[in-house]
Amino acid sequence: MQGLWDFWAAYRSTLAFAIVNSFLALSTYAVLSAGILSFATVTYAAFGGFLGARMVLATGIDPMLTLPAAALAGAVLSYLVALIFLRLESHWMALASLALILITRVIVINIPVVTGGVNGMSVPLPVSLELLAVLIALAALVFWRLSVSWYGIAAQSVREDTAVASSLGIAPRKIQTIAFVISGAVGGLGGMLLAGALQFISPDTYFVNIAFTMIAGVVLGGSYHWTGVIIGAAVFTALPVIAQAIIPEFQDVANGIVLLLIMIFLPRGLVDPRAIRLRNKFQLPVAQAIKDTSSTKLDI
Amino acid sequence: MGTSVRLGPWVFATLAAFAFQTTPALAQGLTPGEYKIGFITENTGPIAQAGQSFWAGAQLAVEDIKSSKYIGASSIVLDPKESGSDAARSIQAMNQFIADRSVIATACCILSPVAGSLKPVVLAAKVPLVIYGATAAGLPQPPWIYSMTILPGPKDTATALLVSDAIKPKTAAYILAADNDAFKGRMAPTQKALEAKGIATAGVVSVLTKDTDFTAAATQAMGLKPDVVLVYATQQAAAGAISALRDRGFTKTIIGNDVLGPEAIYKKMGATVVGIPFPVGFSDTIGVSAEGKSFVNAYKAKFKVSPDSYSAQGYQMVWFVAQGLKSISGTPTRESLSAALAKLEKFDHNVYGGEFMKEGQAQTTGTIVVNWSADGKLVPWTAPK
Amino acid sequence: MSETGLPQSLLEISAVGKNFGGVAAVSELSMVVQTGSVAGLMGPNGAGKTTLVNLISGLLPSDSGTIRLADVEIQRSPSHVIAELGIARTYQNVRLFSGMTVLEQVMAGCYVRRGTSLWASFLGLPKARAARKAVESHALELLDRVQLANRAHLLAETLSYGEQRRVEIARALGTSPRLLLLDEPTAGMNAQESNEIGKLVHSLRDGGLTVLIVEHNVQLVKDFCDHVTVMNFGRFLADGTPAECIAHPDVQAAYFGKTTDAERIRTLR
Amino acid sequence: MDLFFEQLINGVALGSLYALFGLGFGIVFATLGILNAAQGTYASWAAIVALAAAEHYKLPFIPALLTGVVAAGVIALLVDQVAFQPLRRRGKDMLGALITSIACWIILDSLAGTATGHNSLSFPRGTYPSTMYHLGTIPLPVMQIITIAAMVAVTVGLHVLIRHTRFGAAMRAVGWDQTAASLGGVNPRYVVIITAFIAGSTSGLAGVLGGITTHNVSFMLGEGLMLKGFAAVVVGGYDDVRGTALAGVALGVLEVMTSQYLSSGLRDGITYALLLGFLLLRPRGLFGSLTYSRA
Repeated sequence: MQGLWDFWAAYRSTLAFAIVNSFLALSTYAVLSAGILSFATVTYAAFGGFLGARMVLATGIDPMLTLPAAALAGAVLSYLVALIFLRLESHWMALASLALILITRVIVINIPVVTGGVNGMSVPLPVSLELLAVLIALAALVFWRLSVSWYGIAAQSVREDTAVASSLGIAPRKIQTIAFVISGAVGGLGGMLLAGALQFISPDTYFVNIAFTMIAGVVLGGSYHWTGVIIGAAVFTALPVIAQAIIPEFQDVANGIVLLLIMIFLPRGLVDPRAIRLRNKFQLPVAQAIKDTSSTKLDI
Repeated sequence: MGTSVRLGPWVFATLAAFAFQTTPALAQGLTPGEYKIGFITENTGPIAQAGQSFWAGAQLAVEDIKSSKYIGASSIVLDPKESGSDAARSIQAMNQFIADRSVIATACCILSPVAGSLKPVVLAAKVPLVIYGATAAGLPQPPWIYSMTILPGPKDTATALLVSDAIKPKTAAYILAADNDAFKGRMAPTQKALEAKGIATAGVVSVLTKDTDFTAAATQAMGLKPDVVLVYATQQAAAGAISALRDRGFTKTIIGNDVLGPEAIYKKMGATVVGIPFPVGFSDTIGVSAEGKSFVNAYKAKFKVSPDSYSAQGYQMVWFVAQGLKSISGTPTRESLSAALAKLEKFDHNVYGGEFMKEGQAQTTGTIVVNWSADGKLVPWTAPK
Repeated sequence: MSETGLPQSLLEISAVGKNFGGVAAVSELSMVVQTGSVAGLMGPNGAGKTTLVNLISGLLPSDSGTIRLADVEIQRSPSHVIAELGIARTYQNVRLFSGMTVLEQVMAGCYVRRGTSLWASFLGLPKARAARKAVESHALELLDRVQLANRAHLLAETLSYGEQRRVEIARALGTSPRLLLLDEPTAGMNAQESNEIGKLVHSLRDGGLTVLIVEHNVQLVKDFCDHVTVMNFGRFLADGTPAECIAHPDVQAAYFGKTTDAERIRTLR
Repeated sequence: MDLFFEQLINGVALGSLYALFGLGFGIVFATLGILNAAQGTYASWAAIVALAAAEHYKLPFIPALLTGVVAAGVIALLVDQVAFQPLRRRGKDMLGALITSIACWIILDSLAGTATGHNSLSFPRGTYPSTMYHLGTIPLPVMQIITIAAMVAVTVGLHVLIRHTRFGAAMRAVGWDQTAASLGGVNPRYVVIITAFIAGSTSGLAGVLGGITTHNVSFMLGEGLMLKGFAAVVVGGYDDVRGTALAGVALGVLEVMTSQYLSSGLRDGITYALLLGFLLLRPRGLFGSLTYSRA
């Protein structure tokens, strides 16, 4: 038992960071599932993280309250971003969101009263593994509900073919705005949790490196189903730790190679609902198959 | 072999009694064994070059302690985990050390934000942490957190005053890494001290640690027409700024800081760094104590390159933990080691000469102002005629 | 106003124009579609038929002229508003949603008539669940009308070409439209399959739906259209009953070339 | 006033580096439709190889420079064939290529770190021309002249290649639609390979010149050029090389003037704000052409 307990204690923080990364990956997935590639999650995370930490430090309220506040802040910010960015074509949206991250870091450095500026700031929000587990379960429930509800069908339609979705009465701009708000809320919350896990945040915490980690996690896990996203984020967090155990000096190279291989051989990611359904097609019960072929006479 | 069976129980009783009788004699010393330090390395990433110096110094210290039998038959072993100067990976590494029962103490951090991240983790887990490189004030917190970093602040001010007494400049310009809190903190007292001596501040030119081109900053500094330029920036930015100044024909005095110490800087900058004065906590050639000399020779033998102040700090860090272990009787625990470390004032083994511990922060007396000579040696700085 | 109280003409297009760069895909075109009728739109390739359908459905903004659906101007409205007003369409080359089953395709069509708010559906309130069940059974009915009920749970993209066209029609019907635009529904189908599409269109018309078919299949137009309009080079050429239009000399020339050209070729030989 | 002109020249020289790098990045984006996160490592590796050529093999300046540039072209070729070609067979998907380019960025970056022993090396004194000319009282290092001249030459060369040669037409055809281009008799594989090589070597040239003038041969070199080159491409319009070049130089001058007359804290902020402004108000950039897409 002792060995097991040590192993668990040793890799608790890796699990904690895997859950935090899942929130950021889900935020990226929220807009990706409506057909938008955007790195803006980093900006919501920074906004949520710094705002939440400063609220606790300044007003001394119960840190638990900062979680909904960070989510709300992220949602409001993403709504504004949606108003400006949704006019853009797809790959311009990706480039604009990349520029947004670069600007976020400059802003964070230049408002030390809120963000502690260059020195960064400590975050008095204790983030226990139990809290993270509850929150990720909640997020999973939300994304499950979203995928099975009318929003899910509308979002998938907009993603697969925006013009056709619009000709069916699905307003793409409205659906994508909802997607942004969800992405903002989850991103803001993710940013706050990251701050809690790190206990100390600086301008470099929310920068391009986590943007690429999130996108890689989402695509690795499969950007067509929310479960894939969580698995992708977890795998991408664990990769450096595993690589470090095997070949410490070349662990970064190992990360890159694994990501490259997965992208080439599993382009639609680890969890691909379409492939699963394709497989189901060939397991039609024999009786059903016979019935199909016999009843093709057409009665008008 | 029948007889041994009958004797079995009786012989066993006497042996046990004899064994029991002797152990107390050994009790007052440290129980022999291998004591593991969890060492968070920064051998990759932006400041890997400094990270490698710290790591080399620490490895050498483990060998010296074993060969000199400083803690009897015991020895220290280092368990490295790479963090690449990234806070998230450092926290994961620290948690892995905390979970490992055989880790008695831990060591980390060159960047202050990373040290800030680890502080609450270490305090909650109650394991001693010795910081070997982060310079931000307020990090040490006995009995759990100590810092062996030689605080560069006071040395910078002393050097600036010493050099300005010699060359009597009227105005001074500063090149500052605006996105690095440590250097902003170090420049302020020096600027105040120089202004107190009537040396006006011609201006402060800000650069960023991630910059690659410093021609514009050098032109801006030279535009202020200063008599002396002081450079407060990380290693790469400082090297870039100084090269740019010399390339554009600035011949007056430039004052650097400890980042110019490592030999790799001379290899990289060559002639542009010759003659530039800067303070150094440890020098392998100048004012070296006996222990310092043996450290230098052992380091050169093992790593084929001469040590800098970073390797010396890594070296002293391990000796500090060893000295704490030496003062414990019986098997040390994290709690007993932290209590022992808290009581340490003077150092038995010291390569800087005159180092002492105050409230968990290592202090050194005296400042050695050196500069690189044309043939790549560190020589004491002398005022140009 | 016909006795059914519905306006005599459901769709009025007057002087509509659209050009891409210098090319006038549609210019000065006017036509009317009677309520409850099956109107045909014919013309050689490149006549601007699909562009006109794109203008009506709002996929493309028109440059000039007005389009009125039951006296409501729609030429400037976005396509999702036009769809809510009751115009549904299919596409020249089938555009189904990849990764979705046949039933999900039709459910996407029923989105605009889902009967609950997104919020209620997300929360899974009993009212929303009931409305969802109703829409699902309605969708299965639609699939039954196009004889695809037994394919409901298969990936739409794995179906045969003909079947996919019928899924697209079922999906369009999901929006419970007043006007259905069919863009070459029988392209690539054999006579027997085309005939079934024709019968389906007639059964929809009998249910009160107005249909505009863009079609090359002269046989289908003759058998199933009440009225036909012919376009050429983006302009109005002729209109009337199918028989009148097919016999019309200009239409013949547009499709088979002028007799004078025919003679000239003979002389060249 | 001398200070203004001095800084202007510094700005143009710095901007030439951004422009040169942006040209390579822009071609890949325009022709191959890929937002290549690994482009920065081509510059770092070009500098590393050039340094090795100059230091170990004692090659004079020009041959060492060319070695670095060719090396960057070859690396770009390898990355294209290993990371982008498999995806290209499955149809144009920017997201997939972006991720594999991130993977290559991680690999090449850490290898560059190991190659330079994680510290920032610089070209030894004698290996590059360092005479200092004077324009009136303004010091003008020869390296700045070389950088500006290289940028102008490459821009003109690329413009002529793309706009006025058969191969240029083939590149643009592949950029619009690969399958259509191959139907038109263009061998897309051949065009893709040559384009990747040209793009890699152009960014590589920026890397070598950057490595020399900033005394910083390390993996950090590529990252610095990458962000600014990306801004130059977007602001200048990605399908016109002249736009990228002018925007690159303008960004360099803007950056130098901001830190001289305003504050260097805002310097990067202004560059990225300009980038975001262009993306929102004029996504096709200053000189880019409007792209028609039929419904």
